[in-house]
Amino acid sequence: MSQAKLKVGVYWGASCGGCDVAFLDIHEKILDVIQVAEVKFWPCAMDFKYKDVEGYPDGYLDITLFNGAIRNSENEHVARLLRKKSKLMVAFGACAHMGGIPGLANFWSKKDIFASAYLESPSTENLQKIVPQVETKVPEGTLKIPELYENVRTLAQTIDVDYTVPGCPPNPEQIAIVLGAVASGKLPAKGAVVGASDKAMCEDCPRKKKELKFKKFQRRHLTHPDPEICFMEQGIVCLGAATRAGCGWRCIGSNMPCRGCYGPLPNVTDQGAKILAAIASHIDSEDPEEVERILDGIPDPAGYFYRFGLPLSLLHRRHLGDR
Amino acid sequence: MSFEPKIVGFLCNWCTYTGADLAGTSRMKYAPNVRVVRVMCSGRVDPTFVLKAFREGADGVLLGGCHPGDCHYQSGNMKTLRRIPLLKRLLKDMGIEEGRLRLEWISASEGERYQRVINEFVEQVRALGPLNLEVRKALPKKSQATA
Amino acid sequence: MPYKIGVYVCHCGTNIAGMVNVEEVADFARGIPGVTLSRTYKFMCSDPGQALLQEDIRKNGLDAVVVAACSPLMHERTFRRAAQEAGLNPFLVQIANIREQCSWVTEGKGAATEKAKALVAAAVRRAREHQPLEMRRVEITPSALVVGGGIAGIQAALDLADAGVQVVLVEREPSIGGHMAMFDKTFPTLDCAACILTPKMVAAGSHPNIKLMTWSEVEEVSGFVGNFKVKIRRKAGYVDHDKCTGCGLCIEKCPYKADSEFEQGLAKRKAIYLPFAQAVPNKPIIDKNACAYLKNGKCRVCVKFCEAAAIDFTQQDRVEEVTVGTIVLATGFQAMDGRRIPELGYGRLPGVYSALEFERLNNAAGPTNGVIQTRDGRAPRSVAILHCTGSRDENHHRYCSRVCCMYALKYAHLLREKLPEARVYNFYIDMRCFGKGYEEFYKRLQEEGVRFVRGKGAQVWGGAEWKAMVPAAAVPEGLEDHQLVVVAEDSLLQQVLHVPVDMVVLTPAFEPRFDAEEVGRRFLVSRGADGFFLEQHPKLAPVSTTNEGVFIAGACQGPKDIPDTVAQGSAAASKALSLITRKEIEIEATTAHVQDELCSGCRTCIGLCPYNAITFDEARKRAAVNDALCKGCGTCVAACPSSAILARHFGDRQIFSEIEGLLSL
Amino acid sequence: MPAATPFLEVADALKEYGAHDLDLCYQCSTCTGSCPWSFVEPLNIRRLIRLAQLGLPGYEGEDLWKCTTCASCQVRCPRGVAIVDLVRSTRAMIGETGLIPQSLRSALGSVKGEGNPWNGKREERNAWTESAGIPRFDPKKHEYLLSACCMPSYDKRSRRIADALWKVLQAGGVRAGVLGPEESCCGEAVRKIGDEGTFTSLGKSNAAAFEKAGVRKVIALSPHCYHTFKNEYAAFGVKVEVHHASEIMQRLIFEGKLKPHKKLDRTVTWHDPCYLGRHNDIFDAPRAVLSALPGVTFREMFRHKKQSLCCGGGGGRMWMETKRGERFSDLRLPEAMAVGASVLATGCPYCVNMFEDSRLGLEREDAIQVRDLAELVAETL
Repeated sequence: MSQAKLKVGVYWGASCGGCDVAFLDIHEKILDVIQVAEVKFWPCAMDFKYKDVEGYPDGYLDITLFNGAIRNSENEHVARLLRKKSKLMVAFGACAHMGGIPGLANFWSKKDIFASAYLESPSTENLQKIVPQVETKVPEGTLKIPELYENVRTLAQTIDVDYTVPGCPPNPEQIAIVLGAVASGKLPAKGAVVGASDKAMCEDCPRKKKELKFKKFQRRHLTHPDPEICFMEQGIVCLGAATRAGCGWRCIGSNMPCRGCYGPLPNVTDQGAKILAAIASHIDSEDPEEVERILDGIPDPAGYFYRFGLPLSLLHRRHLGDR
Repeated sequence: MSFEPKIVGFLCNWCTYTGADLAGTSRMKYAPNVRVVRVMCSGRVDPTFVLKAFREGADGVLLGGCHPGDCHYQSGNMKTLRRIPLLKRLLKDMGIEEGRLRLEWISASEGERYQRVINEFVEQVRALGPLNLEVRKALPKKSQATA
Repeated sequence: MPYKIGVYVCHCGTNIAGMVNVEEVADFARGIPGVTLSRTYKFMCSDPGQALLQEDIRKNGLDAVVVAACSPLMHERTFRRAAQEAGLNPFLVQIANIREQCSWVTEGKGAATEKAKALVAAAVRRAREHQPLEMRRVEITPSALVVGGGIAGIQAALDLADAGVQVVLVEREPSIGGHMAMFDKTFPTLDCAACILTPKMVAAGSHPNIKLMTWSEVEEVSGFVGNFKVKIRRKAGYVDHDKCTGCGLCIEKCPYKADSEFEQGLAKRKAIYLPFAQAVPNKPIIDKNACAYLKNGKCRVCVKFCEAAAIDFTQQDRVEEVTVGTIVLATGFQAMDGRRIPELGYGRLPGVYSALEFERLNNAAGPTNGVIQTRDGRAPRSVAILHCTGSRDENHHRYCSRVCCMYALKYAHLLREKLPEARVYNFYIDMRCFGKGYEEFYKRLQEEGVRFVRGKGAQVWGGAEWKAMVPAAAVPEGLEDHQLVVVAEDSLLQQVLHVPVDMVVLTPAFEPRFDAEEVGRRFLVSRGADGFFLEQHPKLAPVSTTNEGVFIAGACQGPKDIPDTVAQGSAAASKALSLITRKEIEIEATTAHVQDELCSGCRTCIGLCPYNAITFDEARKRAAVNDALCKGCGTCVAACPSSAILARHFGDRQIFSEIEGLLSL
Repeated sequence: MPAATPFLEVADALKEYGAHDLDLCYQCSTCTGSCPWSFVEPLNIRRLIRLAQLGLPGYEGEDLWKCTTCASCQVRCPRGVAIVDLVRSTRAMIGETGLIPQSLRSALGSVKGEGNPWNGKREERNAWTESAGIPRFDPKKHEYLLSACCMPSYDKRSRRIADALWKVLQAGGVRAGVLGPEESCCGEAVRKIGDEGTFTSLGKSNAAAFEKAGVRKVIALSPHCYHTFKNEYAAFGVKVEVHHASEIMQRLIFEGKLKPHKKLDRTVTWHDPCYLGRHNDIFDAPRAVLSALPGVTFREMFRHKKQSLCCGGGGGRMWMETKRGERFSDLRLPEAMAVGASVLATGCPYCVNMFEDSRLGLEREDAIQVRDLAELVAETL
């Protein structure tokens, strides 16, 4: 495969732009990338229009790296469009993979979010109580904006995805590796997670580990953890044991526990449930009341365990019931 | 027609499942809503199973194990005793009423207690109403079979 | 769907078919993907039922079968065996329990049939995920450990040793013999306890197949049925028993004394001592808390007189390791401390005795040479024996201690025999004389003139206290200060009695040993609500435990008398023997397995396994499950945050499929 | 004795009245043998239970009214039977047929009419607090409600206890106030006498008074009030934190807020009131207080803590005549003197009342003094 350069698309859905920045963080390796790839769509970095893509024949792009979750109708529309135009679709980064930080919106309803953003927040002055409408009639005609969905979805919950590159953001070094693999035609099986290990963060974690026992949970911002010792052994919940390695221990190296952005391990169905089981099994008490007292040290279990993965979790979102 | 809750029961082989057998042999009648998965020990019940059951449409989940101190595997049920409170907190955060998950210690000789717990729990879940998780509407069923 | 599954819906006569529409269930099953045939049959567990299943397996090449019938606890084995005979791996059989879980407990045919369908759907989906598994076998080390050298342990050790098994008998005290060695007579035959026990003690001490380890304690047990590795601490006794001839001169010359444990503190013994004359081994040890040399470096009289030069003050505790195939726990009981019922005056009033104290007081070799007398040397003219001291009592022990009624009768007899003038009262709730010759013994005691008062002794007061406390009218005539007053209601008379006596004997409840919890944990034996070791089944497996290869015998399992204890000692020996003679043993196939390619070495599973089956390989940074130790509970599987541990036959996929099936309709 | 036929409907009815454990009794006699009456004129409680189990006549006999509900039997019962509840429910059942002893009826009448069993006027209730300068409870100013029992309002000796307690609380800086005539008897004795109806109306009325005044914490002077508020008022929706005076005094001393300094130079023994000790397991607080008083030599009597001998005033016996020689309080004083005590201290106005009465029967009335714990503490300030 040494003929034409790979035609690459990069797009962002609901995301912070960090993944796009990660491309730039590969520094001089960008030269290797340009050897094999040619950017055909990257609205965040270069001037492209949706029109351009619509004009491409189906399957024109060799690969699209899609970052960001599916939050609104525009995200979904472009995802479907790019799927049609791309040979390979890669969910790139934690948001496309699992919903990511935007996925935390699934703890709320659209109504809650609008109320908070447009009506109730202290910095808002909105006397007419106007909230965004998909269609607004103005003298000049009808204005349309994308519709915000009730649920944040992952890319794979929306379209067919070929590969996933996890991380918030993915480790930049992995980008060149992924593109190199595509260029060389050495493709893993469809559905694979690439650019990450099949083992948990604990593999090769430099911190010392002896015996796990929780008599009390500590919150990171209220403690000074020993940088040599496993966070869990210091009573700080670290999601590393339930999270794929591959990030290069960026948080752990900065004395922050793993927050789980690389997502669940290959055999795991629900990352939060697994870290929950792992932690709770080691609570050092057999007295139900004491167990409850110890658990008070984890004030927001769902938010903590599903920080990056709520939309991917079995329950997908907070159940609103008949509210 | 009144709402008939669907409940999944995870029962340990040695105590609660055997207790349920005793209820059977003694011909004790109880509500048919609880369908049982037999596991060797309540300690085998991965919280994922509970979430999976809710995801698949269960309105309630029952866990049955040996009484503390009587675990066939010494202390498997102690792990359950620790996990369920945290799982309940997680479920609560996820908008699922705590009352939909129940952990009971029922020994092999407590057929009557099994009958009572089943009937009580079915009524408890019935009172909470159908769960109808949004996820079942929001996502196609198979969309996340793999991580 | 590559799978060919056969579904068999059992009528179980009318037990299932009477409530569940079995034909409808079978029709339903036919529609589930993967099911190639679906039948109903009257009795699946019958020979023709099994034959039907076997024929289908052979003829149709079934990949798995689902039997919708009774509880898997009833017939899973039956159908597994049938499948195996037909060439299908037994683990490819799945049972749907539509009898105990459905037909017997559901009202309404419609509801029962619907539930049965859901259970069958779940079983079929699960069966699709089943994997063939192999049972494995390990060799059994042909030796046994017996823990505890009371009559139960002695009996078990002798029975095993006589059958040619190498036995290690561990006893924490300096001599074997246990509680029985303290007794004077045994009920109801009134045999001399020592006369029937000492020959057995000597036999155990000299048996070529028994290695006796007294003054020793089991410290650690690892391994599993067939191959237990046991560390035993041999406490320093400062006498080299290989050199010691047991001449006793050291004891005679030793100038220091301490309270004798064996005599319940009613007599002294020397700092170098034998607990009692017939001790086995009949060689002394030195009590380091009483020995002047060990305490402050002065004396060494024993060294001077020991011609065999057996005294060795440099001796240290040492730990020996043995490997055995099976273990018999016979660690016995302890008596409740009478002080826990202050109303009865034990520990405060010198005239109140515990049962064991009274045994020693009675014993010809005891502190008074068998003369029954009070602490101030008077022959009691009247004695009250109070039953149920802490037994059958929610405040102490709910259970009946089973022997007190009988030994109380024995005491009454001994008192009447030795002190014919003495008045003897038994204060009881119910007389429980259930054994062979027991009721006859009760009648004999009535004939001997013992007074039985139906009513629990509620309070005991000193004579002097009583006089100071109650109105003059309530002081029995002639009550002396050193006497005691027992307050009890005679429920037959419906009248409160104030009974002046010279001596009160309590019958303290049997209790689990103070360290039963620790011992249970060490040997992985559960305890019941009463704290005694728990048998696997109260009726059908009375000496087995849930830890395979570990058996229990005697009063460590619950209060019992000597005949029952001996019977259990023999029973445990026979169970142990039948295990050992199998030479090898099948071990659980449904174990946990760490998948190396997924294990990150996070160590979450370490410390969770109740059987210590999970080890951590520091070099490879991986956890591993020892198949032979794993019992298949799955606790580690649930906890593994990487889902790297596979539960064979109870894997995530199998259970997920079952859940999906259950909720599919 | 004529033949009898079991009448199990009676047993069933008793259970409805609260005798839940009736059938658990296995007739071992420990209760009868542990009863303080067993020293003098025995009360055969076991037989009453037996008769009740079979519903035979006699369960409602005169003996039933001898029980002081002291719980000596209950703490020993090997089957854990709540014997005091059996007595209470038996009395309640026959109370409905009006078979309550004459002497108790006037106390009951007074409770019904005036909210106290002492034939005092309702409007005089807590009048003493005004002269003592005790403020009306105000939730904004006061942490505690001081509930001083009916007795200080109508009995001079008890008034001295209440005054002493107030002095102690003041010295310890406790912010407390009292209710006025809207407060009623807690109803403990009324319930034990068997008048459930009156108990319920007292409970509801006090619950309303607590609620209206905004009470969250209560200091009870009497163990009987303490017991009732703490264990029985939940039925009326009362959720208050209840402390006995001795617990408060212990805490004040422990925290250094109360500093007993005047020397007493007396040998003191402690009588555990049944409702403080056996019923509620408060044994250590009063002993800790006594040991903190300067100049006090503490001596324990034979019968103490769970074995303490009832004064004889509980369960309605306060209003019934007990013959001299049969009074437990008469036995108790010599017991105290036998250990060399010059002061018999206790923490219950009933006990003080009974002992003061017995003291008058002594050869030398001044051979021993009877004091409430609060009085002793007050003396050291």
